[in-house]
Amino acid sequence: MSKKIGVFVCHCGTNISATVDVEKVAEEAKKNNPGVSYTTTYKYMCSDPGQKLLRDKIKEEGLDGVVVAACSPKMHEHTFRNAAKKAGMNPYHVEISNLREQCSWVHPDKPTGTEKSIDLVRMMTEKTRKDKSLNPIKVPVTKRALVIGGGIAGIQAALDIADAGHEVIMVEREASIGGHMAQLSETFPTLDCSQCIMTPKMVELAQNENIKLYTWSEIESVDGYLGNFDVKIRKKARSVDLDLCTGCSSCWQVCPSKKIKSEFDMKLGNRTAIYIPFPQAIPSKPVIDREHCLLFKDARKKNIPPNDSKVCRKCLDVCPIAPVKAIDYSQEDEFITEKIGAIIVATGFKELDDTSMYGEYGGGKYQDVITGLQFERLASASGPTEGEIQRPSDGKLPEIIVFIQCVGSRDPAKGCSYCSKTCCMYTAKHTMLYKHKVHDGHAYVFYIDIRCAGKDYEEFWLRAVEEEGATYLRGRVSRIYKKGDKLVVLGADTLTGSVVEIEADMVVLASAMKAQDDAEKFAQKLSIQYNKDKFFSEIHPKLKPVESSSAGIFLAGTCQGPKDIPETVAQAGAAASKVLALLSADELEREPVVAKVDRLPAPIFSTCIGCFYCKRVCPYGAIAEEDIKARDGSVIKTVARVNEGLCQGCGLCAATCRSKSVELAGFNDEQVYAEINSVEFN
Amino acid sequence: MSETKFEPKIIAFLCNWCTYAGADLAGTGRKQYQANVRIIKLPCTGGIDPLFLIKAFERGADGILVSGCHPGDCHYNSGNYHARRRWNVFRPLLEFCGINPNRIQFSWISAAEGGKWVETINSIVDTVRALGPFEGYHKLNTIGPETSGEVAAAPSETG
Amino acid sequence: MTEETKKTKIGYYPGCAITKCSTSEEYGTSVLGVSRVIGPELVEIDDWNCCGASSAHATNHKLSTALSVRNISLAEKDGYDEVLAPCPMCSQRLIISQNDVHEDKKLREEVEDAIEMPISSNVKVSNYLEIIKNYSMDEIAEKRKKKPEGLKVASYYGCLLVRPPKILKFDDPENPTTMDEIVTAIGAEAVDWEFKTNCCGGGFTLSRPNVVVKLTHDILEGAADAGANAIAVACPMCHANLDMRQKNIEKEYGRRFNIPIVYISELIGLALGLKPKDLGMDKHFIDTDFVVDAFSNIEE
Amino acid sequence: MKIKITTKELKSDFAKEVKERSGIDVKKCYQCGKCTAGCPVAYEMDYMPNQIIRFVQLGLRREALTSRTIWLCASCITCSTRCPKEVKIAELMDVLREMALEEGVANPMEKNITTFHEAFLNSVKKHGRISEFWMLSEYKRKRPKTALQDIEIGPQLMLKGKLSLTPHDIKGKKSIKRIFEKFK
Ligand SMILES: Cc1cc2nc3c(=O)[nH]c(=O)nc-3n(C[C@H](O)[C@H](O)[C@H](O)COP(=O)(O)OP(=O)(O)OC[C@H]3O[C@@H](n4cnc5c(N)ncnc54)[C@H](O)[C@@H]3O)c2cc1C
Ligand SMILES: Cc1cc2nc3c(=O)[nH]c(=O)nc-3n(C[C@H](O)[C@H](O)[C@H](O)COP(=O)(O)OP(=O)(O)OC[C@H]3O[C@@H](n4cnc5c(N)ncnc54)[C@H](O)[C@@H]3O)c2cc1C
Ligand code: SF4
Ligand code: SF4
Ligand code: SF4
Ligand code: SF4
Ligand code: SF4
Ligand code: SF4
Ligand code: SF4
Ligand code: SF4
Repeated sequence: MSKKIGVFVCHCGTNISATVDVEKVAEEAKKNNPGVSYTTTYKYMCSDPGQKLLRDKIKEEGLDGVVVAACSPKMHEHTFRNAAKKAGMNPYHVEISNLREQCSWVHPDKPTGTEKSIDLVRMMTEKTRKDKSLNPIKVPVTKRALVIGGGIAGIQAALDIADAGHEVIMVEREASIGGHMAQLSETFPTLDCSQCIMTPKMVELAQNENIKLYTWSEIESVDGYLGNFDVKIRKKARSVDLDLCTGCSSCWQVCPSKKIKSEFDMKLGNRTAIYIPFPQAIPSKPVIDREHCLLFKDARKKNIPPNDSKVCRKCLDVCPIAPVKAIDYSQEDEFITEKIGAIIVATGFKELDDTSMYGEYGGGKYQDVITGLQFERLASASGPTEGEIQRPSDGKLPEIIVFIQCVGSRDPAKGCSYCSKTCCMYTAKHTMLYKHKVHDGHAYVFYIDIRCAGKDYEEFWLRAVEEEGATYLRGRVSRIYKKGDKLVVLGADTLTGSVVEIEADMVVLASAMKAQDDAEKFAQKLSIQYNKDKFFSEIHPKLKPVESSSAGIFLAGTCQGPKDIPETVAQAGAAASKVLALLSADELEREPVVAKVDRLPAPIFSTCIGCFYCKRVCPYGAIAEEDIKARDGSVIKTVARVNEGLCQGCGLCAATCRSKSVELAGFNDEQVYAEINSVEFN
Repeated sequence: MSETKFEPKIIAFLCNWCTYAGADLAGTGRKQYQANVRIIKLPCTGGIDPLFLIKAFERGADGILVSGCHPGDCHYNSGNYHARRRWNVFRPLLEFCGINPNRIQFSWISAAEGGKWVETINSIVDTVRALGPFEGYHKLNTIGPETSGEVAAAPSETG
Repeated sequence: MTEETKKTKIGYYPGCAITKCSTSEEYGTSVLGVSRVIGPELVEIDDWNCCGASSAHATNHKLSTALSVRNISLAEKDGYDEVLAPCPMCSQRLIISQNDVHEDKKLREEVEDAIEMPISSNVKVSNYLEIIKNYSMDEIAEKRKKKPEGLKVASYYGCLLVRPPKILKFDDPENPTTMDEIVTAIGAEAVDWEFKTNCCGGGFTLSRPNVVVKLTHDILEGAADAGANAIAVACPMCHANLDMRQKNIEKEYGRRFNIPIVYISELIGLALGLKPKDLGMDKHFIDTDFVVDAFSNIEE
Repeated sequence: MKIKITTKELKSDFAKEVKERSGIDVKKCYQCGKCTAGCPVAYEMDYMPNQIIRFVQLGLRREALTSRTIWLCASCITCSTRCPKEVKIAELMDVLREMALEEGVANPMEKNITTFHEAFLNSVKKHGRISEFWMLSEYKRKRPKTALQDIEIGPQLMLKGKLSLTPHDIKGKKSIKRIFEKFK
């Protein structure tokens, strides 16, 4: 019996109907196609009445196939399948013709667009004719979340999930959580001290019983799928036993290797070889930097196991823990596998700290030309100068300070076209912090545009100008050079049409927020997508802003793109709520788009010839070998079988199989050939 | 389309994650391009059976585009890599069948590359238009799988 | 590589300014003098013409392109695959023109028609610093006879050697170091300073001397304040502007620099023990005795 | 200055013409001012380099072509080298100068500069190479006001044997003439 198919053509207001003759499309769908028993057009198919229309007609007309000719299936395939389901139809008999993205929006000529639309509807009608009923696959959910990255985004997300009663594993690759926010002095737009609002959150996280924290650790691999990930974590050798260590600080006080540039202080201060990154670190237990530790250096040179080295060992000697010391030079990387239901990626950003590409600004060779984060450390009460704005070269208070915005951002010639979104605001903040500390000093800011479009943001930067007296000059700086102990800054003020030359004591570059150096590799490990600037991609910028392209993996914070703390925290909360929604169910329904190897009655059993090419190509190891046995237990033949839980529905196996024994549900050969055959060729 | 001017028909096999989304993006960005392409969406370019392409030619397509994610970006890790390998094997076969390889293009277009989609379509349409209609398809009848060209117009086919 | 180097024959395009009896003849004299000692062998391209310099490119792009490219085609005809144009105005014009005809097919056809020769894109045009760096650094170390004493040299590159960087592909446009390396190789002290690639006013010597006076003042001041007692150049225009304008500068700014401006080829020549006169050291406006005297110690 | 925009006015093809002649797309410039900031001659100019680009963006042909700026540009290429949007400003100045000469609107205040270029090219045209002495003579003759300027330098050059009175003609003078005729 032939299917009774209904075709619903959407106007999308006028988005479609302006350049596609929707009435004609509906009419043609019926013509020469007796299988199509009902057609109509409607203004907004996705609206409530539109969906009701679909439900009603399925029932009234007794339809067993539906084509909605509307927008991209990425928008509303789900909507319409759901509607059909409510009307008692198997949802996989609904197909979408993409008239909006593929015709009306891209082909302005109405006859052309209409003709193509007619084709697209026919293709989907024919596919629908071959559609089979499919039932969602149910998979159990591991009720445990993984949060990767312990900046403010990760911390917020982890706390939200843990507070709702679910287990969280947090993996942070540095020795402490905190990320960039821990480095900031005071934060816009309220100028509250970053440590004061950050530290309590870090402590809360450490004390939360639902959260298991792995610092100095990285993700080795992620396998499995939504609800059932297997995550392998590499615990890098810390050389300190976290269970034994009490954080008494004796070791780092005696360590003789003291002149190592502190990463936390953006190289403006020093640290020891055994160290905690900053006083409020969580956990407040040290790590040995093996590259700089004298003992490890010696061991490397002599090519002996570290424990055999006799050099230094001061930290071990002083460690009060007994009988076994908390320090262990022989520690090695450890691997742990955790079962995980959902993942939040919160790996943050990297400040453009290598300014060597800016030869015109000294290419990184002037000590007193610093980056935004370096300024944060200078201004921070816990920083290397205890909050005094001293210039790095000689400790002098800068009387004239110049800020340059958009360094490394909005500069395609240097390989970066986007706006970093935070630097207009943090530069305004810097001028204020500077004025609060150097009362007689003067701050000049070179800018191209001021982009302060948040709540109370405009008011904030105007305060910098009107109350704190910062002078804003509209123009990019072309050159910085040294003259005696001054830095001559050559800029422009395009508003007066003049060149501006300032003899400054210090220059701060508002350098760009970039994706992490390893972002690309990391994304590939997780099979998530990223944009040209290596920031991770959400599925839809407006409607799915925290969902990555891989089911069950969500994005939070600056790993997705430049943003400030308020936006980061909001996004982290959103990601957490998505994870909670997933973890609240015992079972998840998965799209039944999976492969299946045929099974036939004896004596054939299956057309599969057991070559297992499919097994070789399957990226998910979803194909197993199955013995078909006779009653007496002897093996008649060994054939392939797909594990539905693991199969992700890529179709590689089906395309590879020579005996055509595997098919991919929803995209089987019949369906694809139906589409090909239905195209009207001239 | 008018009788006088040759307008090629091109079938595009796209992966769901990258290029289909890239084509959507071209739409969202209202980027205009030539209307000669009919898209068939599959989960992954790795799932394209070479016989699909033969079938399309046999049915009268003048050109074919196969487009998926960039290397390393495949939603299924390695699908596009397999697609490329399969294509390498398949190419000589095409030439053997007398199909000008310029009638088939392979490309990588990500979900972010609406502009590249437009360029690719315009370029393949122009190329194929210059090559003229593909008339070798009747020779292919012996090669393709056994689906008759009449299916589209045969509504009695059971579902 | 020494034997090889000597055999390397490179087309020599002197350009108008540095030929005999021209304003910068000492540059040409010293370049040739030095090459006779440390190679590579330079052979003048037959019947070369003026590249048109800034006057052509500033007013007529096609004319400028044709005048420049004609010389490259001549070099190709003479069988060279590399040409040295010691004057950076010339080398820059030649390279840019070569690039332009390469990128623009129509222009290429027009120019080929005008010069009545095919255009080759195989000839590499090099500036003097590149030639020394690529062929003669070992030779300098080997054949150095005199070691200068107390000579602190600021290497001044000007605009034309390094810009536009994407086309010339020579050194760092903001902080080049090739000339400094050569200065160090002959045993003088290379002064680190800030004005290596600032503009000296170039072709405005006659038409806009006021501009030249200001720009050269800033450069001389930068060198002097960085502790240099000589400035090395590899450009006739830079040389002319810095050497001839010091009097005007004194009048305008009241500061007397009296810094000798020497061609890098002259410095190499002095280190090799060539006679100052043969290098044209007597042809400068600012007295060069100080520099010549610095080279009075025989090495080892 | 007042810029008037009506449907009739400002349908200028100036930017398009510039693009066709030089390949430079001034739309790319976002007016950051970096070109101006680094320009060694900006202090002498009547309009800043970024303003010249703005003129082209807005189709203000007269303002751009009659400016003194285009003549004062020393072709140092600092601007193009540092432009974040890779706009070739120095090369744009070349095109504008060329257009100004073609249209006969070069700013008379910078006649020294245009005359110098003229004298220079005349010498090339005549001999195939520059004859510095004769080029200088032509320049000084045409710009008598400059005659006394640098009066001490010429004789000093002569004295050092650096200024030859006899021009050097190349063999292929005809070929040079052909080039000049083709690209007038
Ligand atoms: C100079 C400057 C000043 C600023 N001032 C303000 C301000 O005043 N107000 C404001 O609202 N915003 C400000 N910001 C922005 C603010 O810093 C960010 O919005 C915020 O820090 C982003 O947090 P995050 O968690 O997304 O990223 P991050 O803070 O970068 O945290 C990411 C964490 O992930 C870890 N990680 C990275 N990769 C991996 C991996 N592969 N495996 C495991 N862990 C990993 C990192 O070690 C880090 O701990 C400023 C930014 C800068 C540069
Ligand atoms: C001209 C314009 C163009 C825009 N274009 C874009 C664009 O292209 N892209 C983009 O991303 N954004 C755009 N925006 C912004 C976008 O419109 C908003 O971000 C978005 O609509 C905000 O959604 P909302 O739900 O917060 O508020 P609203 O859309 O205002 O919804 C609030 C709802 O609450 C109801 N309501 C109010 N008070 C009460 C009450 N007391 N009790 C019960 N119900 C109540 C209202 O009736 C309304 O339905 C545009 C905005 C404007 C003004
Ligand atoms: S279904 Fe799609 S095309 Fe129709 S109104 Fe909704 S958004 Fe527009
Ligand atoms: S001395 Fe021992 S207990 Fe104290 S911080 Fe160091 S490792 Fe920990
Ligand atoms: S062994 Fe010595 S150098 Fe190494 S961390 Fe311990 S105290 Fe520091
Ligand atoms: S936020 Fe402001 S300073 Fe930062 S890149 Fe954007 S415009 Fe430039
Ligand atoms: S490729 Fe096909 S025949 Fe071979 S094992 Fe897999 S299902 Fe069986
Ligand atoms: S469709 Fe086939 S190859 Fe792809 S995941 Fe499933 S079983 Fe593996
Ligand atoms: S530097 Fe470039 S972008 Fe900036 S104003 Fe000049 S031309 Fe425009
Ligand atoms: S090329 Fe001209 S406009 Fe550009 S910086 Fe140099 S002098 Fe100024």
